[in-house]
Amino acid sequence: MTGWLGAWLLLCAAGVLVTLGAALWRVWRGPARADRMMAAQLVGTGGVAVLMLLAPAQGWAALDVALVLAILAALAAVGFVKASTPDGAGDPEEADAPHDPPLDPPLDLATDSARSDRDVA
Amino acid sequence: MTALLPVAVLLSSLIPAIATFFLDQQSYRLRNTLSLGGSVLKLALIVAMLLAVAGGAAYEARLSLVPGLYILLRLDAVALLFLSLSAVLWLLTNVYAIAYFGTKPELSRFFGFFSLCVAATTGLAMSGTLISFLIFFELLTLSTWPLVAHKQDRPSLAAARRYLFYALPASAALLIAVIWLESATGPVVFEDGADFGDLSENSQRAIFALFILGVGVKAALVPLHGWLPAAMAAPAPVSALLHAVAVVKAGAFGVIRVIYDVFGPERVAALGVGVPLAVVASVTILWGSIRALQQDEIKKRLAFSTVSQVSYIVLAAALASPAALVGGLAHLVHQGLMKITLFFCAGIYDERAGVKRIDGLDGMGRRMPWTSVAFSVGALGMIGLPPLAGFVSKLYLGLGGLEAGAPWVLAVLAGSTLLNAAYFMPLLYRLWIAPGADAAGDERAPGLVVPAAVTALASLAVGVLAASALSPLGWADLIVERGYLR
Amino acid sequence: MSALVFLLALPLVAALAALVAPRGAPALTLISAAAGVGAALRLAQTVAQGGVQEIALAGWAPPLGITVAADGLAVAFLLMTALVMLAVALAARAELAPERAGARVAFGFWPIALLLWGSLNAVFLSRDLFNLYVGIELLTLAAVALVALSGKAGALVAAMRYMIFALAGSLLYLLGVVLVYGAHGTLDVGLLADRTVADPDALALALMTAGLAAKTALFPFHVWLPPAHAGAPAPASAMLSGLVPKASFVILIRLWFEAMPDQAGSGALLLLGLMGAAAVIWGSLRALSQPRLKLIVAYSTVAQLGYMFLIFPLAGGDGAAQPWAAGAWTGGMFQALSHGLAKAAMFLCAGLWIIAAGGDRLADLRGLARPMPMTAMAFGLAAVTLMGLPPSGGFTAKYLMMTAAFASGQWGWALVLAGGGLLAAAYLYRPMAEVFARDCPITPQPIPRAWQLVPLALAVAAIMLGLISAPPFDLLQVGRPEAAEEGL
Amino acid sequence: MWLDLASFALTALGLFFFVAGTAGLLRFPDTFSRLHALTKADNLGLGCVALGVALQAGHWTDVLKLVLIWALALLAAGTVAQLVARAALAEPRARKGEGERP
Amino acid sequence: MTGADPFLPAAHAPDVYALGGAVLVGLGVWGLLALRHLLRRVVAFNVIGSGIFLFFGAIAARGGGEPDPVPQALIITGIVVALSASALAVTLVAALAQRRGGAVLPGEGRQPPEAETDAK
Amino acid sequence: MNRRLIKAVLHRTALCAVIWLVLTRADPGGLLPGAAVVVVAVWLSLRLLPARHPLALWRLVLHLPRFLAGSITGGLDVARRALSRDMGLRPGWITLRADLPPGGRVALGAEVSLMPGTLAAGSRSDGQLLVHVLDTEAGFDRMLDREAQALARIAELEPTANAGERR
Amino acid sequence: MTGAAALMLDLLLVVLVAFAGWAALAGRGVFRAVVFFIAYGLLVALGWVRLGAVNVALAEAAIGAGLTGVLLLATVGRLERAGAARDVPLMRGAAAWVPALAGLAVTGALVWAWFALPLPESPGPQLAEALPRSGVENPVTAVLLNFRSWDTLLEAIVLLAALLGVWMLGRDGDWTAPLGLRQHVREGGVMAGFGRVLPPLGLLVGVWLLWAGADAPGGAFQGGTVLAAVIVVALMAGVAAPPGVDALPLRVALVLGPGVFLGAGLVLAALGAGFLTLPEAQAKAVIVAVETALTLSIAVTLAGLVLGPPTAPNGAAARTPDGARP
Repeated sequence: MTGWLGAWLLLCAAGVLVTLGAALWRVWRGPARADRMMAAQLVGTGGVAVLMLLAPAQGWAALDVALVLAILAALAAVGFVKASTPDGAGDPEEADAPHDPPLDPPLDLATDSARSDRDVA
Repeated sequence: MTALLPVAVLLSSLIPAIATFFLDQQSYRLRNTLSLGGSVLKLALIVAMLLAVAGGAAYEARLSLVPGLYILLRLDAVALLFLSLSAVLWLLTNVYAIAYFGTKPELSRFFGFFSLCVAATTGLAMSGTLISFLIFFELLTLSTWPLVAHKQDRPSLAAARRYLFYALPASAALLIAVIWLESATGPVVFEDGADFGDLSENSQRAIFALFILGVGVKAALVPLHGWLPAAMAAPAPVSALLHAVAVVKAGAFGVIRVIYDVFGPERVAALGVGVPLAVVASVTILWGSIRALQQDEIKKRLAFSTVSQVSYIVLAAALASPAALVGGLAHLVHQGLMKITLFFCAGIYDERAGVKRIDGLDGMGRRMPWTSVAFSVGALGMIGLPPLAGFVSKLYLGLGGLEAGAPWVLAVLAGSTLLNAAYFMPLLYRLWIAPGADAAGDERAPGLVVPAAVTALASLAVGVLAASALSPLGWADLIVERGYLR
Repeated sequence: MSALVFLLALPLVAALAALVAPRGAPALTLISAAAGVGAALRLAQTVAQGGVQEIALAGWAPPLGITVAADGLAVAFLLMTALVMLAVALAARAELAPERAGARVAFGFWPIALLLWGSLNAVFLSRDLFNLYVGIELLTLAAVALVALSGKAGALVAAMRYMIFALAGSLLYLLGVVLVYGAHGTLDVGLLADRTVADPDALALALMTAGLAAKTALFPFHVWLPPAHAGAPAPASAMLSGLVPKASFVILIRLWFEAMPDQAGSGALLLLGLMGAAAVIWGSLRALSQPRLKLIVAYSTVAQLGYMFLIFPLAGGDGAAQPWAAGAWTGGMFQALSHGLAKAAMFLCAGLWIIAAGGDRLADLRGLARPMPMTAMAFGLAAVTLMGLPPSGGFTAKYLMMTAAFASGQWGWALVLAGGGLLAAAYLYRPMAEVFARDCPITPQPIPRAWQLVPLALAVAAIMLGLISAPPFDLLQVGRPEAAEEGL
Repeated sequence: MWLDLASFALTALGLFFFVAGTAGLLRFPDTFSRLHALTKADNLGLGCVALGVALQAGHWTDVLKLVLIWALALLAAGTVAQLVARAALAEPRARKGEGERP
Repeated sequence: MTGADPFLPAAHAPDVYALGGAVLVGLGVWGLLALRHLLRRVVAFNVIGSGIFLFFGAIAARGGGEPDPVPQALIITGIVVALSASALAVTLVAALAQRRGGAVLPGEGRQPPEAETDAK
Repeated sequence: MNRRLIKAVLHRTALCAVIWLVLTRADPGGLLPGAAVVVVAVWLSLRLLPARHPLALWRLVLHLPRFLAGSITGGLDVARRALSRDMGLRPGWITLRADLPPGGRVALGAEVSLMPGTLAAGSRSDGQLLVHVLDTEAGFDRMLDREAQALARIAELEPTANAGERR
Repeated sequence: MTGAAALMLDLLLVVLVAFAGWAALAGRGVFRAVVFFIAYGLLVALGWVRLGAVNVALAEAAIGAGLTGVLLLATVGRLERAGAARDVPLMRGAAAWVPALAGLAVTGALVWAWFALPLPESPGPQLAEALPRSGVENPVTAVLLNFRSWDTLLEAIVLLAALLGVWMLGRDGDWTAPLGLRQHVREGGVMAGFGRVLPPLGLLVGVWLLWAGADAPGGAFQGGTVLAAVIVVALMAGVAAPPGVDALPLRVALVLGPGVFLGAGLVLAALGAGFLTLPEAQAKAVIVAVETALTLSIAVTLAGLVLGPPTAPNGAAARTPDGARP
């Protein structure tokens, strides 16, 4: 590997970091919880990418960290989905959506205010 | 052996105390045996020691705590005097108390603390160092409190609270005084007195004031006396204990120790703190008498009388003249004997005739002659009728006043005597002369009457036989000659 | 195996066993506590004769490894802790039996209590600042669990508040540890004593001290303590109040007197002393106005802990070389030890009274001295210690500290000590007066004598600490830093 | 050298996809559309990066490790997208198609 | 280069991360004092903790060469300890909320009431 | 032991072994523990995903390029839309009938989510896959059907296989 | 040029970390705070890699980015069901300055300290000299399981204490119930599918981390955390039912690690080597045995911490607060 590539990989990692910054902005903005959660997911994917980019320049052990991040990537999202069901132990797929798209609000799902995360007026 | 005996004296009341706590309420006999056995044993031990000391033996026991802090039990003549007094009176009070309470509840607690109280007094008497004195002094405070509260009715509890309210700050003052002093001088051993080193005079005065504050509450010096009359809510044996055996005596004894064994009379004089103390004592003497005059309850009147009488001892100590001190030391015993007689009798009137107030005494002399005679002996002694005990004390005190160049003491004594007469004579009048009411009353309680008779006799004897070397006066004389005012 | 290692491992092994076999836990705890007392006595003997016992754990000397050392201070606290644990084990057998306390508490109390004991032993013995951090974290978590044990909303609030303070304290301490490592490359107390002083040392010490003060509930960080200690079941309260604050206090001693005595400026020492004095006064005043016995006793802990901090101005910094320092320092330790015993006794008394009378409002306690004289006696004796009256351990503590206060010319602290004793008498008088009242409006649940003996034994031990104070005094001198000539 | 150039190109492409995905995340008007952006572009970007880095790997297992990581990321992404989308159905704010500040 | 090789941090990294750690600790302290919702306080604890760890990590990486392993080990221990504490703390918060209906300590401000519709 | 099970065991063992080797950099010292953990992992995977449905591994391999291509176009599609001024979004929902075993439906959902313009949101109780599309008029439904069939082939699905639902 | 790029990267990362940390604290809404904290954990893990502390990065990735997230999100859910998820407004007015000033002061002090810290003699040489005798090549593992094993033992016990504490927060009536909420999923759904695919992979990775720890980054805590995450996912996906507190296997699994650790230490002490002192010849074997047991216990304990106390299946009780609202 030549020197310029090392620098490029670092730059590239910095670039990915910039996109992660944008993702953080989405976490801030929301508005839906799903938006925030998915943006955090992006931070995870981006993190894996950054670690990959660091690997050639700095040591392949970074891949190990990337691997751990990858295998646990879905963990938080699963937790989120669980927690957002009415009893905190369910699965959104258990609640059936109506048949015809576009879908109207599914009937037996929680109401607006219960999920509101704009907590303070 | 020399270390063992003082410890044995201490344990002779400490062990019954602790054992009694664990006794069942119902085991009267065992409890009484323990209590009486302890007091008899103690008296025997003390007599043995007296004889040995007279033969020149010295007793000393030491328990080391942390460095600089040890308990030293040592027998000097003053200690023996106080010790003997309290041992004799304890025995009598024990007999009296057993008869007084009969089979009332909560007696394990009472006799436990009672013995503990005596143990503390014993330790206090034998304390050879300031810190030992402090420790037993505090122990005395603690063990007295449950006794004052014994009846657990509202006045008793209030009295007990009041007692602590006075006693604990006094303890704190004493503690500060002791530690302040010892941090500058090292441990103070009574026999040697303290070496004040470079402690400034004002510090010394402050320490002296703190000491007097500390022991003055127990000695019921005005204005620290408020707890004592209130404590009359307690049963008669407790009153006897407070006024004669232990507490106020401990205070007076403490004043003597502070003046003669810690500071030394010369230093007290040099610091100029003796006269103010004497003045306070005089005020107490008069004020106590005046207040006694105003009381309608027998025990209240007796209590204020104690306030007044104990200050004789304080006054004697403060004057720092040999004769006064002889009188003071003798009064320590005299007052104890007389006052305990009076309280025993007051208790009998209450217990056997239901009489608490002075106006209930009308005609009682005929119905309860033994008691009334004893009471009269005590009262007359208090007034200072020659040749009774009180007269001897006052005589020496007056001489001491002259000796110390404080003739005003005579005026105080005269005033006090008049007042004494003023508050005791009406009682005697009612007992013997006033037409009797129909109040019931009998003396079929030898456990109560005999102790009263004995103490009355004793107080008679110490006055009449004052010239004897074995009398308290002779003893006091010996103490002063031998040890104090070197 | 040395008694030292035995004391480190015993509670932890017992805790694990108690977790696997909950049915045997009470007996196991009892046996372990008894064995712990024995081992502590043995260790005390060894230390008294042979001096400080030091072991490099895992066979690696610092800075690589961790050292544990039994000096007099450690052994004294180990022994006190084992005694309290023994009493707690006895008391809890009765009070936290499943049919009385429920399956949850009956299961959880034992391993948690044992872990708490294990963490205390670890803290008392450890010479490594980070190891001490792990130790007090273990302590904190176990203590929080004990506070929350009853499961009532109030207890949970108290546990939460405690946890916030404790965690904040841990983090501050940890930050200080990090700085120490950064400046010196070692965390060993012994090596730090010989370090070359660095600029951030003062900051590190300040951070660690602030953190530990929060954990020790030093005024003004004390607000968490009373509800936390008052809300737990009595055996738990006994440990929380009697033992837990001592751990962080011991670390403070290690820091200020052993690792970094050079950083102890007079201003800082004065500040610590003032906070201690404020704790004495404020804690006592608050105790005076509490409606419930356990709250009174808990506020009393705030006050009593305050005394211990007076040793910083009395024996710290330059003063450590003075002749009075030995007395002051040892006095502080006596205070900690006798408070541990007495306070545990008081909480155990309170527990028995609560069982007997169904509550601990002062009015509930009315007249309980008659049916339960031994408990009343135990409370009274414990009160004597807390008031600092002779011949108790509390008196010895006060005597030593006051002597140092006068000897060093800082008589203000003596006034605090004396005043604190009076205030203690005042606030302890209230429950005592109720207990000793004549009438007992209720028919109390009968309490077996054997149960009552437990707090009595603890209270007597607190008294004996004063009566037989020479051996503990000598023991405490073993390995004491700056061994000045013995007191006055 | 060619390997390096290929690495450069692939990683650059990967970065491009990340940027694109992020643009979608920022610009797309509703929650579900934004979910599209994330699942697709970012994982593709990750794949490109993995490939580009793999060309530099010194050990064959590192190459496979990169593939494994990518595969795991895909598994996670596929699962998470479905789960979150489904959960979002229950969330009115997402269903309303609420976009940027109204 | 093999994967087992520990790699060396850049020369500037300790400074950068130490300052970052300092900022995080400050932020966390602010949060701990300013925030009232208990769960957010737990978050603040964690921010302080990781700030301290970063600072420590920077200390380990000072002086060039391989980072000092001792702080790394201590940090791992610290992270696990912090996780334990956090787990207990959040469970406590949840238990408290269940029993009292709020996640704020009494006397420290009030949570705004939930909307009416929440009353299921 | 039927053939299907043996096949599954072999497949999974191979996969796990490769993963282990990759993770350990084929360190010989890791072979022994590796063998043990692979056995446990395979056992676990058989417990969790019993080999009820045969998997045609070669078809899966053949499917891979298609999937990759779809994934790349998916990425490009998003990139195009995200970076163009007019994003051309007509978002909406469609449902997709898929005669797949539940595991297959999940896999289809995951795959669909990586394909251009479609995002699955799980299935309904009637077995229909719920799919969000970026453009309701772009004919995604036909593409999805093709994918579903491809997956069905991989699963070697007989028409009646739907009856074999797991518990 | 590489240096400049690296500096840029590091600065950017630190800014992002700080932003995420700030947002997790300052942003309104509990949920938002939690999500920011998850992102924060991910970014911090990157920071550890940049600092050359891969061992720490692994731990942070597994804990900070993985388990903590689930834990906090689950807590948000619980709070919502208890009606306690509403955020509390920050204080306003003059008092609001106190926390800000305190924070600034701390930061300032630390910045000062950073530049004032001397560079002490590092224990590096001593460590390098001791490392060959430690039984492992990864110096971090050597510190954790040999040089400072007492720390590590206590730490394993800290986890246990936390779990006991968590259990004590359950309700009395729920004591015999299984740990945590009773999970239910759509059979054959996405979540169930994921929960069935992940565990074998997670097992491989977890065990690999444990195995690798001896010579390369990794170790018992990292491996145990990954395994814990796997257990949590499997339970959440309804693949297996959580046990109750009284399940003996559970309790044995919990104490196995600390038990083996302590036992090894005591046996060594009994053999005369000294408490926890590993003889050079047996060091590796003992470390591997201890680490293996620890990994299992850590996995189970961490999973237990995330699951929470025993909770009775009937969710209704959990949903309504039983106490009076303040």
